[in-house]
Amino acid sequence: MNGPGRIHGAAGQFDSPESLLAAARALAGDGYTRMDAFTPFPVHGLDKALGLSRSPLGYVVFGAGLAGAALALLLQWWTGAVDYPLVIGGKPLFAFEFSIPITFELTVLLASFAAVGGMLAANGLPRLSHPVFSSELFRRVTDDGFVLLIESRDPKFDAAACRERLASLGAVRTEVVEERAA
Amino acid sequence: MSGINGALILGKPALGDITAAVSGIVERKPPRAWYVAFGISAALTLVLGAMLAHLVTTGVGVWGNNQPVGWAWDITNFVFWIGIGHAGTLISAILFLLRQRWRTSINRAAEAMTLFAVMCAGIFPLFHVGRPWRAYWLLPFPNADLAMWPNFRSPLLWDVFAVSTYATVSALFWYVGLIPDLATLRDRASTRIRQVVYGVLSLGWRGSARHWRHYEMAYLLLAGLSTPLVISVHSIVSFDFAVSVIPGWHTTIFPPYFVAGAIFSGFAMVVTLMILARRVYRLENLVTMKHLDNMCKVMLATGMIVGYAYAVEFFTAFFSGNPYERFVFVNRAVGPYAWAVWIMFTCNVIVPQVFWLKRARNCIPLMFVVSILINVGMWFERFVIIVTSLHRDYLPSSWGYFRPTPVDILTFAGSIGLFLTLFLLFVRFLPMIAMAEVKGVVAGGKTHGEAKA
Amino acid sequence: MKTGRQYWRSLEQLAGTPRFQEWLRREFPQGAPELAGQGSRRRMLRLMAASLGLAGLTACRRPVENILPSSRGSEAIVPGVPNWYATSMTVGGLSFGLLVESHDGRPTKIEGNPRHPSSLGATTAHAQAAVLSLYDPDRSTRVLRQGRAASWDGFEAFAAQHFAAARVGDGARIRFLSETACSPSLEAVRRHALTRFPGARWIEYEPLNQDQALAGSEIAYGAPHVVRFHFDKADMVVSLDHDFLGLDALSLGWIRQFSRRRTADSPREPMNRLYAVESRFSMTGAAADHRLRLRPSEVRRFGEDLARALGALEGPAPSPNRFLDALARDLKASRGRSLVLAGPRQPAEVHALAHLLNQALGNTGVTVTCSRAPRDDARLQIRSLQSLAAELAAGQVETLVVLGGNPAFTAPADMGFQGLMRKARYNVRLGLEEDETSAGAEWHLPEAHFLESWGDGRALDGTASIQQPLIEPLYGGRTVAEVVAVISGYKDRRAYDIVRNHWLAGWPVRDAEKNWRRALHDGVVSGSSFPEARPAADASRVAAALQSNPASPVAEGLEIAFTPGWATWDGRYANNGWLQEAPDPMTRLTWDNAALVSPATASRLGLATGDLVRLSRGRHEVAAPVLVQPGHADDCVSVPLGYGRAMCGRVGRNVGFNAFLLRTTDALWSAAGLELRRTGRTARLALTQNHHNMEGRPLILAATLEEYRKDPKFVAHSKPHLEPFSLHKEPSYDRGNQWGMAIDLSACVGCNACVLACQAENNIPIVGKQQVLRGRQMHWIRVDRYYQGSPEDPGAAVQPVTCQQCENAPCENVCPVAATTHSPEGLNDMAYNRCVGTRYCSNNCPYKVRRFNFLDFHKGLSEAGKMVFNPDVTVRMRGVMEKCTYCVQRIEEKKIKARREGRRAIGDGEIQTACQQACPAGAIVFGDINDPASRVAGLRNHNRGYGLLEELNTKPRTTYLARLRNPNPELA
Amino acid sequence: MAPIFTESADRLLRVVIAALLLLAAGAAGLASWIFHPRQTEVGYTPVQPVPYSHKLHAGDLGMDCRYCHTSVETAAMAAVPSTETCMNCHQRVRSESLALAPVRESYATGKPIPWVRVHRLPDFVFFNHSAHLAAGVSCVSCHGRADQMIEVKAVEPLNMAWCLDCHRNPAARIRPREYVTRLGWRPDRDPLELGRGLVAANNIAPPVNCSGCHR
Repeated sequence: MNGPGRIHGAAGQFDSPESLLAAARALAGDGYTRMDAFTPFPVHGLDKALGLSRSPLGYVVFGAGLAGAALALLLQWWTGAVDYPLVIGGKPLFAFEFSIPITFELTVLLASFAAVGGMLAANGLPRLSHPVFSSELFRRVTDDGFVLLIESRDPKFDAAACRERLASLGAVRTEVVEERAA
Repeated sequence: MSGINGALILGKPALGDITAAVSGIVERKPPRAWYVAFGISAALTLVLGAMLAHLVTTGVGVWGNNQPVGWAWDITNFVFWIGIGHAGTLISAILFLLRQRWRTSINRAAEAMTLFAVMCAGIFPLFHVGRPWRAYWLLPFPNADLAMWPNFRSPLLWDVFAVSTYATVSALFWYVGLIPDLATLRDRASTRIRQVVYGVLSLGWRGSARHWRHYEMAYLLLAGLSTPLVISVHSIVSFDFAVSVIPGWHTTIFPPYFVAGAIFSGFAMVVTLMILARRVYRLENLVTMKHLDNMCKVMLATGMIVGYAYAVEFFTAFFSGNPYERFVFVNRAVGPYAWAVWIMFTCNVIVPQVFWLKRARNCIPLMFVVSILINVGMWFERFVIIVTSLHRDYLPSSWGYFRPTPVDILTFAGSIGLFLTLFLLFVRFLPMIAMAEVKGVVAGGKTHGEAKA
Repeated sequence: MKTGRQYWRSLEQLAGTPRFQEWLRREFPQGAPELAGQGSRRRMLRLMAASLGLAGLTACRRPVENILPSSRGSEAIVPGVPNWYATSMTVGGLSFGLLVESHDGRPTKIEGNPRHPSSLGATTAHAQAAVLSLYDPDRSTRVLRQGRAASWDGFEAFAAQHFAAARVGDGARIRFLSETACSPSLEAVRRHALTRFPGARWIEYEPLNQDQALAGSEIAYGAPHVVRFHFDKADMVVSLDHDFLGLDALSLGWIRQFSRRRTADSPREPMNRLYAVESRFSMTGAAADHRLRLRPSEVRRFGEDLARALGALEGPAPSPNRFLDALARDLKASRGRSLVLAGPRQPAEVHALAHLLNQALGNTGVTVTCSRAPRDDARLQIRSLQSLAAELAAGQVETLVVLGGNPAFTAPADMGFQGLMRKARYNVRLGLEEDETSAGAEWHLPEAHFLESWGDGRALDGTASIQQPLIEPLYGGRTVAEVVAVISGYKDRRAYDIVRNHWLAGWPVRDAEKNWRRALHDGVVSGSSFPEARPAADASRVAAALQSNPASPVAEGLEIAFTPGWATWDGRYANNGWLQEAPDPMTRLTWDNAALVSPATASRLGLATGDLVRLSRGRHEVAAPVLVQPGHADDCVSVPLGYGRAMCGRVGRNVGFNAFLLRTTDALWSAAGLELRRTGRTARLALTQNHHNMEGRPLILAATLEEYRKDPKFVAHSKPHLEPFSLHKEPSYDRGNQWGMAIDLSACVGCNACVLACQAENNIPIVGKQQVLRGRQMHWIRVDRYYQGSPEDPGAAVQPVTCQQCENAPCENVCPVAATTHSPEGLNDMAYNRCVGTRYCSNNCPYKVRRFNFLDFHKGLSEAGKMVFNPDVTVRMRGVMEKCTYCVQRIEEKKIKARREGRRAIGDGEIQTACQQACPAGAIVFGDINDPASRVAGLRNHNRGYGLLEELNTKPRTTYLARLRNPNPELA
Repeated sequence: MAPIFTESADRLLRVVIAALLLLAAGAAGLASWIFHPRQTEVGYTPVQPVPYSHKLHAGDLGMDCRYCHTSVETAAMAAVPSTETCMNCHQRVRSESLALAPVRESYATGKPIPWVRVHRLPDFVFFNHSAHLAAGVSCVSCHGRADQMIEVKAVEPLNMAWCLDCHRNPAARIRPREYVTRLGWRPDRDPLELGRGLVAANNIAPPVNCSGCHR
């Protein structure tokens, strides 16, 4: 992340989603803007508290779906009616009726690829190494830990102050997360 | 809500307990039962391999198929497995959209089951063809040598697209669901190898709020996409028959009727497996009577839809005044295959009626037996539709009778072996219950269901 | 790559590497094969060098392939272009004219010779299958002396000293035993031999012969006569146990003429009416307007009654009988336009009665004519065989020369002929197979197949035709004439010289050569038919005969009736897979014969189809499976002969049961006193049709002549009228040639010739009994047979069904790889090389005419086995679908020919499908439905025309003409 | 505490993923290219038992193709000449030549000369020379300038797509019938327009349906 700074941020662990949420709101009130929360399952209201907008994935997927449909229709029309027209069972070379199933399937297929691909891309995954992985606190995130992180990028950031503030908001443990030199 | 909650997860476990309970299964050495089961199913899988090798080197003639019965056990098994493959995605997607929280304890296993069932299903259309080494001609790839394309009018080609799409999307859906739990396993991993494997598989999931935001949207969209998909797949499978001209096949009610049947058999299979799993792995707290009770209700409902479909089929056949149609159904009821028809009817329509009784829905052994009977019945449903329609169609001169060969039987048994083998490997190495989701339910925190779509 | 190689290889049977052994193991249960002699193969190779080389190979990797053009070019053989030769085939002392197609020196397809009176361009199923017998690797391939390999030279040396006058004197202890001969050139050799050995005797024996007919004519006319029928002139036909449309047909002209009179299309030829009196339900019975089920022994009484009713015979008028009276009135009403025939299995007296009746009805000279039997010494063959047996038993025969046939198998069981033969010190045997008769013979000599040797023969009416070979003897066989020539020191030794010189001698020198050429080219010797005789039947003599040999009282218990084997005839075709797999037209049974009983008899004896029973007469007995045959006479068991060959090739060995074991001198055709015991065991019979009821579906439309007259459009009226609705505009087929076929169900007699013709033309494999039992027979055209009415006395109707070439073909829509598509000429194309084998097309075919290669049915044929293939048709591999293509190879060939000649139009009838060409009834017509002048277009729009299952809107290109029947209103 | 992966692991992961994708695509493309008849068929030049030069005979000496390939106009197969045909001339011409020894031997013994097949079609394909010549398709269209080949060499892939090219628009390859064996022949005007004329005049409609070539 931000190159020279050896500190990634200050983190505090809470023991319930509720306390985490409360802390997040409080810190937002303090004017912290660069925060992130880490939870075992999605916690209601965090996005708002952390000032995150709604995911734009929907539009991507819709576009991909349209593309799939178009591709399917094009494929069936071109191969059947243009490239090698063959009379089959007295049916037309191309007809919408018998094109529906495959059109639908390809629509879904491409849309699904877009949904998953888009999600990974938006999250910058796969990313195996990350500063938080070197922090003890985070070990519990995928179990039952609820962690709030104030990133060092935050203009108001001050490691010591942040730790105290987090503790005061009920963090059971706090810690400064180091950037690790590659 | 809380009432359901109470019923859905017993003993108010702490989040940590859930993690421990589920991850434990993967981390601890499996019980003896697992090894026994795995040994048997693996052996059956080898039988499948042998049978297919024999088939490819000798020809479809090793099966009992003939004229007029060009399709028999091969396609019966295909439809049977595809049908089973419907419960998973249904539970994950449709129940998800309907905000049925009780899905969370069973959806993971159900999705896995879907995947493996579809794999088994895929084997049959691939190997039932006379020249499997030419099966790739069904794919529309630019062929500079022959300049030929597949025929998009053929329902069989629609099948190729439907089944492959279904397999792909289910796999994606399943995997996306797995990511957070894989991260859990990664973080609990004690050995380096586990750390690396689960680490790579979880793609570096951090559980950050930013992740969850896109993640949930993606999951919601997948659910939205899978719902019509799951319906389309069995509709298209039913087109294989409905689009033909053969009396007994050419029937307009097939798509809904097939979908209902698929859900029916799929749930039966989930019940069979979950009953075993919760017993072996002591998951009574996570997979509770409430879950089983709900699934019994679903089976009862779908079973009655299927029964209704049978009735309507008979009625339309009679009412249509089409002598060929009429004959087919009379022939089913009293013809040479009547025994199969009555097995089907008993298992699919009569047996599930016991679930009207609360006692029956609470009696696990009974549930287990019924769920298996239902799958027997559903296999026979497909057999009846395919074989009884074919063996006596338009010209009496060409009527015939189908008898399976040992190869037929062993191939089917083998496919069951493959299915179980894959499922056992799944419970051995992957979290069989969606921890993140269950935690969401326990903590009463926001579950996917409440994401504003 | 492995599978890939397989793929190519099995498509290239014509030139692929031989995998004979495997093929045998699969095709023949017995295994342990022996290949055709290397030498013979080399001989063939010279002839077929070009074809073998040019047949071409294909593979993923390129193997080096050689093209071997014959060193000496030949004007006659252009590689890849078939030649046609006229020849003839002799069965049971009658010859049928043939035209044979030869590809690069390989005879591949047999057609009838239009110039020949007995074939009129058509063929029997047996003739079609003859090419397969030619290449049969199980044919006798070597000379044997006492079972050890020897040579022709060895035999000639032996003959020279053994038959030396010094040794045998006048040959008093020499006996010749041959099949019924009709060959003029052989007759010459025979006469020479008998002058050379005045003391010797020459016996002719044929298990299925015309003795009774000859004897009957002798009774009626005082001398043996050959009878000719003229169905074209007969309005009223009465068959006394004569299956003249089936296995008893001595001339295909009979079927052609009879069928022409069934269509009621031409006012000049009103529809005829057929009364059939018979025990077994024959194809004639199926075609009959009225059928009377009688046990063989009851037929004579019926004949006598009829004769009395018509006043042809003195005696009390018979007690009133609805059938008889109606028939008698009918016959009276059509004097001179009726015809009464007696079957070859009826005693001489019945034949005599028939002659008498025909004379009384004024038919003689009109619908039935006579000519003197070729030889006056024509005696009952059985008598001469008996005397031979006696001589053998008495040890009076030193040398027995058995020329063709298989007497050890076919002679009456009570003779124990096989044992008697051993009583002759020297047994010389010439035969096509190493069979029962060869066993223990001093000499076994391989006989030449008629397609590989010179000869000649006479048709029923005496018309002679030359039999010219199409290929050198594959296994070094020789003809009867050649062997007798060696034995008797005839002037010519080679069959060619024997035949040629015989005929040249008979012609004035200056046009001898011309006549010979013409005879070879035409396939018939002009003006060689017998002169017509006009003898008068003598009622008194007939009466006397009836007196002296009174009919045996109708006996209690079961009666047995022997019939020719559908596939095997008298056993000679037992090793022919095509015939064995072609279903019996009536029973639909393949790879077996069965004891036929009526439903009533079956239920009385507690029998069901497939039950294994023990049939016995006196000390003769045999185990046989039962087949319940609706319409069969009660208390009577019909057993087909010619099956159950123990010493036979791998195809026919022990197929079915040997009914000859029950056939005794006193009961050659039928007898009372049959014992039938159940064994409690059952046998699996490979029937190709298991359901015989049309289920009230409009498949075979039929009407009586009256109804047709009343309502000529009865077809249109009986069919549901529907307006087919289509979502889209259907393609129009109004330009160019549009192929179509019409099949007249009134004309078709269900003889199965089309099935065999198609098999020969289109390289259709044999699948074997086990596969037929599984329902995997491969015939592209089949003849469906349905019963109507009571199981006891049903009517039967037949319907040839092949690909209907639907314009809206259901099969095409469902093929995922577009392996079956539609041609602009309306053909339902099938690209075998594109097919992946989903079988979906077959499932979706309402006519179930598609055939799937469930296994590699062509696996590894021998060189010889491959030679029968038609190089113009792909040999399909395992895993692909196949079906009738309207013989598209013939269509394309003619189209290309027309193009070459700068023509555009193809004449009507220029293209003939294989089934059409073979059909004796002329029931199948193929052509361009787009040409309003074409026959097929006419028949398509004929009043009786309709499409099978057309209510499905498949728009079939094959249409049928409804069946007409002409019952007597009195009996209706 | 130590994390499981370092950033290098991420880099590795990306490389691996990219490599796999490339490999899959590459393999497919390569295979379809290698096994295309353009590679497997074209250029095949087997060594013949007799060093017969089409260049010499058909080119320099200007012999007509049909002198040896007699049946090409009348039959499906363009017959490979019998030894007799060779000897018609070579009994006198070059009767001592060493190269011709096999021919003389074949003529003497009657054993055929084992020519090696150059142009080969799968035997489910029924190609008819006479039909093509009748339509005005020149030998050159499939066999190339044989009259310039010392050793005969396959110049066209002869695969279905290639056949269809011509069957779909014949005009490009049609010429007056009298010139079909004149391999070097060039029309005096635009060949395409000439072809169109001939196609119309002789209404040439090559089949593109299955049974046109597969029976």
